[in-house]
Amino acid sequence: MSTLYFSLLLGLPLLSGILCAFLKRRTLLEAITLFSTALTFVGALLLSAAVLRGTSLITPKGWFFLDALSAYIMLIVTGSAFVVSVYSIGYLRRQIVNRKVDAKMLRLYYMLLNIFLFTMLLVLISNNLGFLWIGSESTTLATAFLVAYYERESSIEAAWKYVIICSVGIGLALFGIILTYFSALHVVSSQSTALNWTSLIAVANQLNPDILKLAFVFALVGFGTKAGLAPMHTWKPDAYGEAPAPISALMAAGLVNVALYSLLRFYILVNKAVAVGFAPTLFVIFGLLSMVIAVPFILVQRDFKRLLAYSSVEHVGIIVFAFGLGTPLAYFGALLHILNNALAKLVLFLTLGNVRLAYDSKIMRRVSGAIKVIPVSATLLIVGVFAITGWPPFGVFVSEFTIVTAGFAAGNIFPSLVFIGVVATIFVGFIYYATQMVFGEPHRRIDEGDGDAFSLILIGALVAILFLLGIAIPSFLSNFIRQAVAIVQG
Amino acid sequence: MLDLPSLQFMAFHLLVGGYVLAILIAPLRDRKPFSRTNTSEGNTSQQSFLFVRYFGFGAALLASLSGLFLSMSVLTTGSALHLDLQQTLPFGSLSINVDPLAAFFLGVISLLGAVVSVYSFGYSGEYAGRKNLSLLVVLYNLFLLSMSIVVIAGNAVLFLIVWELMSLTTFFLINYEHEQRASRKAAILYIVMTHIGTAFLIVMFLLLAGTAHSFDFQSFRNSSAQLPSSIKTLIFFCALIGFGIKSGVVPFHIWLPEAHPAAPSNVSALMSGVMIKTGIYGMVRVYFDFLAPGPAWWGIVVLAVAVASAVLGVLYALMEHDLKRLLAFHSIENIGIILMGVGAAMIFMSYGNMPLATVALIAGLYHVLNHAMFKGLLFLGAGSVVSATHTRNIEELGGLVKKLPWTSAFFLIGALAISALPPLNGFVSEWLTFQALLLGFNISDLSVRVAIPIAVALLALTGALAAACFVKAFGITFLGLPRSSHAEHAHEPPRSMLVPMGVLAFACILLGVFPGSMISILTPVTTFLLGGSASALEVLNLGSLTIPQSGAGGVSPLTLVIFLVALTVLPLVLGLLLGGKLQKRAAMVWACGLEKVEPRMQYTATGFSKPIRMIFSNIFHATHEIEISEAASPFFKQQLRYELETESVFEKYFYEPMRSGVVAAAKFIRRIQTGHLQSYLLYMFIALILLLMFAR
Amino acid sequence: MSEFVYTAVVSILQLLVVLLLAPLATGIIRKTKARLQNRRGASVVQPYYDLTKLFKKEVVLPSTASWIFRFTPYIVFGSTLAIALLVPTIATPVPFHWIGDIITVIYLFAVGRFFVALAGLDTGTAFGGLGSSREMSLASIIEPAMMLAVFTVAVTAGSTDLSIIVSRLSFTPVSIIHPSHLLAFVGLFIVTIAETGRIPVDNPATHLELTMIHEAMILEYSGRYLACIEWASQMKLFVFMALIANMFMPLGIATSFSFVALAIGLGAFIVKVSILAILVALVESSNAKLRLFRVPELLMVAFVLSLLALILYFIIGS
Amino acid sequence: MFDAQSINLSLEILAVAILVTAFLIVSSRSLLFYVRLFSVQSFLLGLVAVVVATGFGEFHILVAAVLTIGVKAIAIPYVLNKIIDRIKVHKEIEFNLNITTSLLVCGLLVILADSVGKPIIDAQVMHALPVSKVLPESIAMMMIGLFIMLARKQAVSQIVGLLTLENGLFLSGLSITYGMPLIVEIGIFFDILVAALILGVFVFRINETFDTVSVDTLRRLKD
Repeated sequence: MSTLYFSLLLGLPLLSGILCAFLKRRTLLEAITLFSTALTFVGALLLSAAVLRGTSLITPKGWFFLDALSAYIMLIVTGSAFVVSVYSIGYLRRQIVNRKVDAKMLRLYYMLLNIFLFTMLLVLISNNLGFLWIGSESTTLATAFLVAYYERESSIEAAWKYVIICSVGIGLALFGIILTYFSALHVVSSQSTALNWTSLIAVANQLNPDILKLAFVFALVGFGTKAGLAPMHTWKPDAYGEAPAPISALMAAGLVNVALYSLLRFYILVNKAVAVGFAPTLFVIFGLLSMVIAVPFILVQRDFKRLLAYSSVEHVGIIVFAFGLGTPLAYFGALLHILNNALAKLVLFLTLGNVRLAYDSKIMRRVSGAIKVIPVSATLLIVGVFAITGWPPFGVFVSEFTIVTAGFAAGNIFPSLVFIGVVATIFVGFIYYATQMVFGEPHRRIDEGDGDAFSLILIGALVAILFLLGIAIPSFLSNFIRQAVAIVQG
Repeated sequence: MLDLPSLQFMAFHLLVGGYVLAILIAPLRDRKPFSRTNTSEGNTSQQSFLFVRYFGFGAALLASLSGLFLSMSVLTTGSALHLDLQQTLPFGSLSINVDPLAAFFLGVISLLGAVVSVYSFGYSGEYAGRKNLSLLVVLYNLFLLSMSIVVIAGNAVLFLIVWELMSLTTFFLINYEHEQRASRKAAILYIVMTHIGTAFLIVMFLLLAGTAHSFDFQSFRNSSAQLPSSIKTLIFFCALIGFGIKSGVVPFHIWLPEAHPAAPSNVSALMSGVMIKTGIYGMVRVYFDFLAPGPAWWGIVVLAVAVASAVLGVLYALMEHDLKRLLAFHSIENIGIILMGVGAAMIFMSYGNMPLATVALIAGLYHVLNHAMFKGLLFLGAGSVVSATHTRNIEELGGLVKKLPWTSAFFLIGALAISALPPLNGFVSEWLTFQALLLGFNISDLSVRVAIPIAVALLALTGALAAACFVKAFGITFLGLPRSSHAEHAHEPPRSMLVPMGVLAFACILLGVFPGSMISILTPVTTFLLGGSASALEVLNLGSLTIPQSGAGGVSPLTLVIFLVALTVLPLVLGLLLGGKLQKRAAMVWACGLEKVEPRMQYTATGFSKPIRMIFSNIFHATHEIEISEAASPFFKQQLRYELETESVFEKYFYEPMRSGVVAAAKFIRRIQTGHLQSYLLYMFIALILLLMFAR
Repeated sequence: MSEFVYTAVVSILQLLVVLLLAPLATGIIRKTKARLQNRRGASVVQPYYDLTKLFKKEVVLPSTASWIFRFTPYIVFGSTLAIALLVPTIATPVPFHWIGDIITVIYLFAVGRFFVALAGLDTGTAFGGLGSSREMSLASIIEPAMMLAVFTVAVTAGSTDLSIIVSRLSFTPVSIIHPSHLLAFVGLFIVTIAETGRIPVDNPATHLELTMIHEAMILEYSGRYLACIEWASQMKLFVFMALIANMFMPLGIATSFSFVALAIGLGAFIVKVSILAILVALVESSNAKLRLFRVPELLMVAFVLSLLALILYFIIGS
Repeated sequence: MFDAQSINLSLEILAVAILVTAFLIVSSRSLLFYVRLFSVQSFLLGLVAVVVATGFGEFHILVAAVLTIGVKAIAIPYVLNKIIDRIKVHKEIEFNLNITTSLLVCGLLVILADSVGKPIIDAQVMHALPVSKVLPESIAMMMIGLFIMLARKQAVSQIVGLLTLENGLFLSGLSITYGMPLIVEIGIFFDILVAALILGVFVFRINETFDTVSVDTLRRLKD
């Protein structure tokens, strides 16, 4: 059965992507994409429910599988993809009106959007680390032309850097996979399953710790690059800054988590195989470094999409830091934060996409008085800013507070103090620029309107979810996360 | 059926429900909540404005009255209300705990909240058709709600959530008139400062929770004895900074004079009157409830901060001629006075002298209430002045006593009260503070013995300067001749704005004349925090307050009032006896030989404060610039421009260098994003190599 | 019954002494000054004539002034007289000592000052504002200096209640001889000079705009209002002298309620006040009026002396 | 079949030969020469695959060998040559590091790779597990590939550097694990081919937009 489920899940976006390549009608492209993302999301929901019920979802040969951890990430990814596809419709329509996008580009967009989703799903359901790698590399390839979408000088530059850095990174990750495979070859009975995570984790404590350490280092650099951990984050501001707003949103809310997920699989494996402290220490160091390095770029910034990119670096740092703390509470916080961050990032990228369209600029100095020009988006934006910077009553506060609590409880006092300091400082940058953009009077007359009602309602719903997560975590969610935590604990 | 717990329970739900109802309903009636401009389109929109106003502020009034009831029921019966909320977050169950300390602060908040809500009916009319009124209603109610829950939260996580919610709502309230650059800047400064403060609070709670293994206040209380003293000290400083920023003590005060004037006046009244007190609440909660007793030097540190706040607050206030900024600076001063009581109480507590600590704490807490009353009154008065004249610059005012007789009378009462003049409430609490400080001579420790007289001296200085400042504020604003056409054509505000001011003025008098009854309400608080030594302050017949420890130094405001009135009548009688009926004749005053007295001939606010500026020139570093343009001959000046600038030491020597330092550092570090692909690859390369070395 | 009689008799005596003798003290100062300047000067009872005359005169109100201007004379008069109830003059403890202590006294002075300063601004003239500004500025140092000086004595006696202070000190006169008391005395004396507007701080006799402080505020007062204010300032001077006299030299003050004791108390009090009045006159004659912006320096001296006195007391102890 | 020792020996010889081609790339200035060297390198890699496949009887690796030679030794160099012809840049003029220093650094990298890889090999040998000893060489290859990307400025050299890095990966994959499951291998090849094509497209676009393929001009996006 699971073979069927998985092939449906993978096939839907892949086929829609291929279909989009041959279609011309705008409405058809939109409808197909909307249909595929919505169905994928529903599929992810159903599969998650199945996982939660304890159904084993693994294909007979063990190539693909789904557990609570991957189901959780998948839910976030497919949900984000659905929101993004709804938003994309209005966004691109307006860009067509503004003559920024023509029919050919539109086709490319929807095709790649679907393929992008397909590649991310491939990573998530891969049990075989080789497929996981293939999926990861494919995400880069699928998004390369999306980053270069507008074919401006800057977007080509960004895409070049993006592809080169991520390819190097993912190459290093492949070496990590090879080393893991190497260490497992003599332990796992069948060579064909030696790359399967399920069989690896079963024999983890027999694996050679030295090789695994080396493997983890390469995986950390490799998947860390994809996730945007400092100092491998450098492609992020460029790529996020140049890609169309919905794509940036999907990268920040989906792709990042997919990369983190891959990294996490290695983390779990290494934690089981290697004496305590190795991988967690590295996670804490890299997490903190990513958080700290984002600070100056957020305090002094001129471009709001780059601002968000650095915020993404910061939050990846937070998540990695939290995993590095190594206690169940910290894992809980980290997984919760993955969700919260994805929600908040979607809100910010999408509302700022509307700002971008209205003002035709992503330079923050040129944007002011958004509340008067695009009141709904601006309201959602300012709320989103408070949400992402960890203000109650929004979910990010809960997850960040859980993380510092875990940090203090785990005795990591100093890193936790740095954490608190960084989060507080980053808020300064955010609120400064957000106030500048949202409030006041517009510098000039702006005739462009706000985004379409559907996407605004959807963003509003995201804000509402963030708010609800800030005051209460529903029990199904905490069950879900707890099951995922159990997997992370190994 | 209606026993006390269930009444309290109902009051709590009414408190929360009232605010929430307003928050939920008010925006619904605003037909276009997101429309670009809320232009009033005929009747329907006018009606919806009225509905929003009446319903929104009416609900707030109801909620705050039930808050007041809840507070009073706890304080008078002594039975605390404890509620466990359902556990929804991963930090244990959130709880509400209305103990006497919480009840007192809830009472203060609710009392001022109720009065200001009535004022807001009238005041918000100012914004009708111009701004989004339902937004104001929502924020206003959210502000009151979060503030109320801050003081009754029984759990650190709930506390932090509502604490930040409070900051958030005030951010939007300060930014309510966001078209003005000053408002935006003030809002940013405020939220940045308060957020940094919260970071310290989070650290503090986490340190407390480290030993308590729970975020419940009760567990903090129980486990504080196990805390090592170094951690305790850390907690002390975290609380001092975290709560200090919110209450605006020097040197964390810089946000306050920017933020309070920017907010709508009804909100300023609440911010200045009660919001900054939540910081005081926090300090009292941590120092007296969680960590008590701490070492004496904590008290001295608090005292030092208090003294600095009081003196610098009033000195900066004297240099202001923006009415609301002036009041804001006075809030800094009064927070200082409150903290003097708190600091002295901490000192006494560390020596185990609970009776003295009780006196000092009562002094501080009493001033909390008093300041809420008179500062609320003054801000409401300022709001009326601003809405009547559309200017906050007192150099453009004058002569309002004839245009706004009621407002000016109420403002005068507020001014007298804040200047601590008998028989008003400010006097009583300042009197208690003096007494508390003087009791310090019972402590034999040398550092205390040096600290106390200095605190006394500077408190005395503060009181005198405050009087000077309010002579200026009242005199220049309300007396003399109008200095601009704004002031000339001002009108008395509607009754809904006057009545609240009247109520507060009456409260100022009442609290000044009958301190005894108030102190009996405060007694449960001090008993709760310091144990059962309620006899530290004796309340004798006719409301006389006596402190046994100070050799029965006492004061009886009620009798004093009676005598004052009687003796004020005496000259009337004497006059009648000596000279018969008073003959009066009005005449123009001498105008130095000119035809008539011109408004421009009056003393200005700047001129008024010049002697003080000279006396304290070391603090102000004033620089002025005079520009004279002459017409035909040097004897006939055409125009004279005088510009004066006083230096704000903290901004100039601390905050500004820090800001520019951080920005410079950020700009420096930003260079790592070179744009060079190779350097990016190099980072990866170096990271990989370092990791390989680490992994070996 | 005797409680009531005591209360009534002593309180009325208190009021009468302050009310009636205050102009006399001013008269003595003026007479002494005149003599020191080789003038004959007016009679010592001249202030009484002035007051009665002013009471009969018509009041000219500035057309710009409001009710504040009209209320102020009464408030000033009443608040000063209320102080007279609290400061022991001829007997201690005064019956109404529980109404207020030294802090109350100082703040009652502040009430009067507050209103006079407002009245100065109320007239809308340059002089009024000038006077208010200077008065309030100087008061901001005078008031704390005075408070500290008094507190030094208060902590010696262990109470802020004036009557208790005076009583305790009169029982143990030795405790007065304390280095900190000397400092406090000097501080309080400077404060008295300044607070009551005497040379070298202010000159009550001139109306020169460059120098005047108190007079500038009340420039627009006339007739009965002026009488009230003048009388009040005479009482203020008197109360200050009583304060100094009884706090630092409680000798002879009546501590029991008998005719003889009260008589002795009255006699001793008149002597003490006269001495102080002459001292004030001496200071006035032997000094020139200070430049306005030199005044704060003098006041700072008083402030610092008083602070030192208090710290010294706290450190050395009794 | 051959005995394990001689197979290992031949693997090592091939690995060293591959490493030499990498060094030659570092020491060269001509873009065309880079590509030719890369082609040779890939061919040698294909031979490694053949040796592994025949030597250990892992015949599915033959597919990998064919793919390696087909894609990496023929297809990709062809594309790169086309690109070089189109953009008309044949020589690398400026370096971030001169050739001598570059070679020195690469020498150090080999030492580092050796010190990282050796302990693992030794550990495996101690446990009497069959293992080839070319792990250090493959790590070195990866690092040199990365280094080429760092030291060179032409977009094409960056691609060559990336591909060299990937060859290092394959070398390790083939030599120490005797190849991964076939479908995985095919997937990886496909990905790399697509990556190379995409990068080629970008080189064209960069050339069109900036009139140069030196990545020095790509410095617009910075903070």
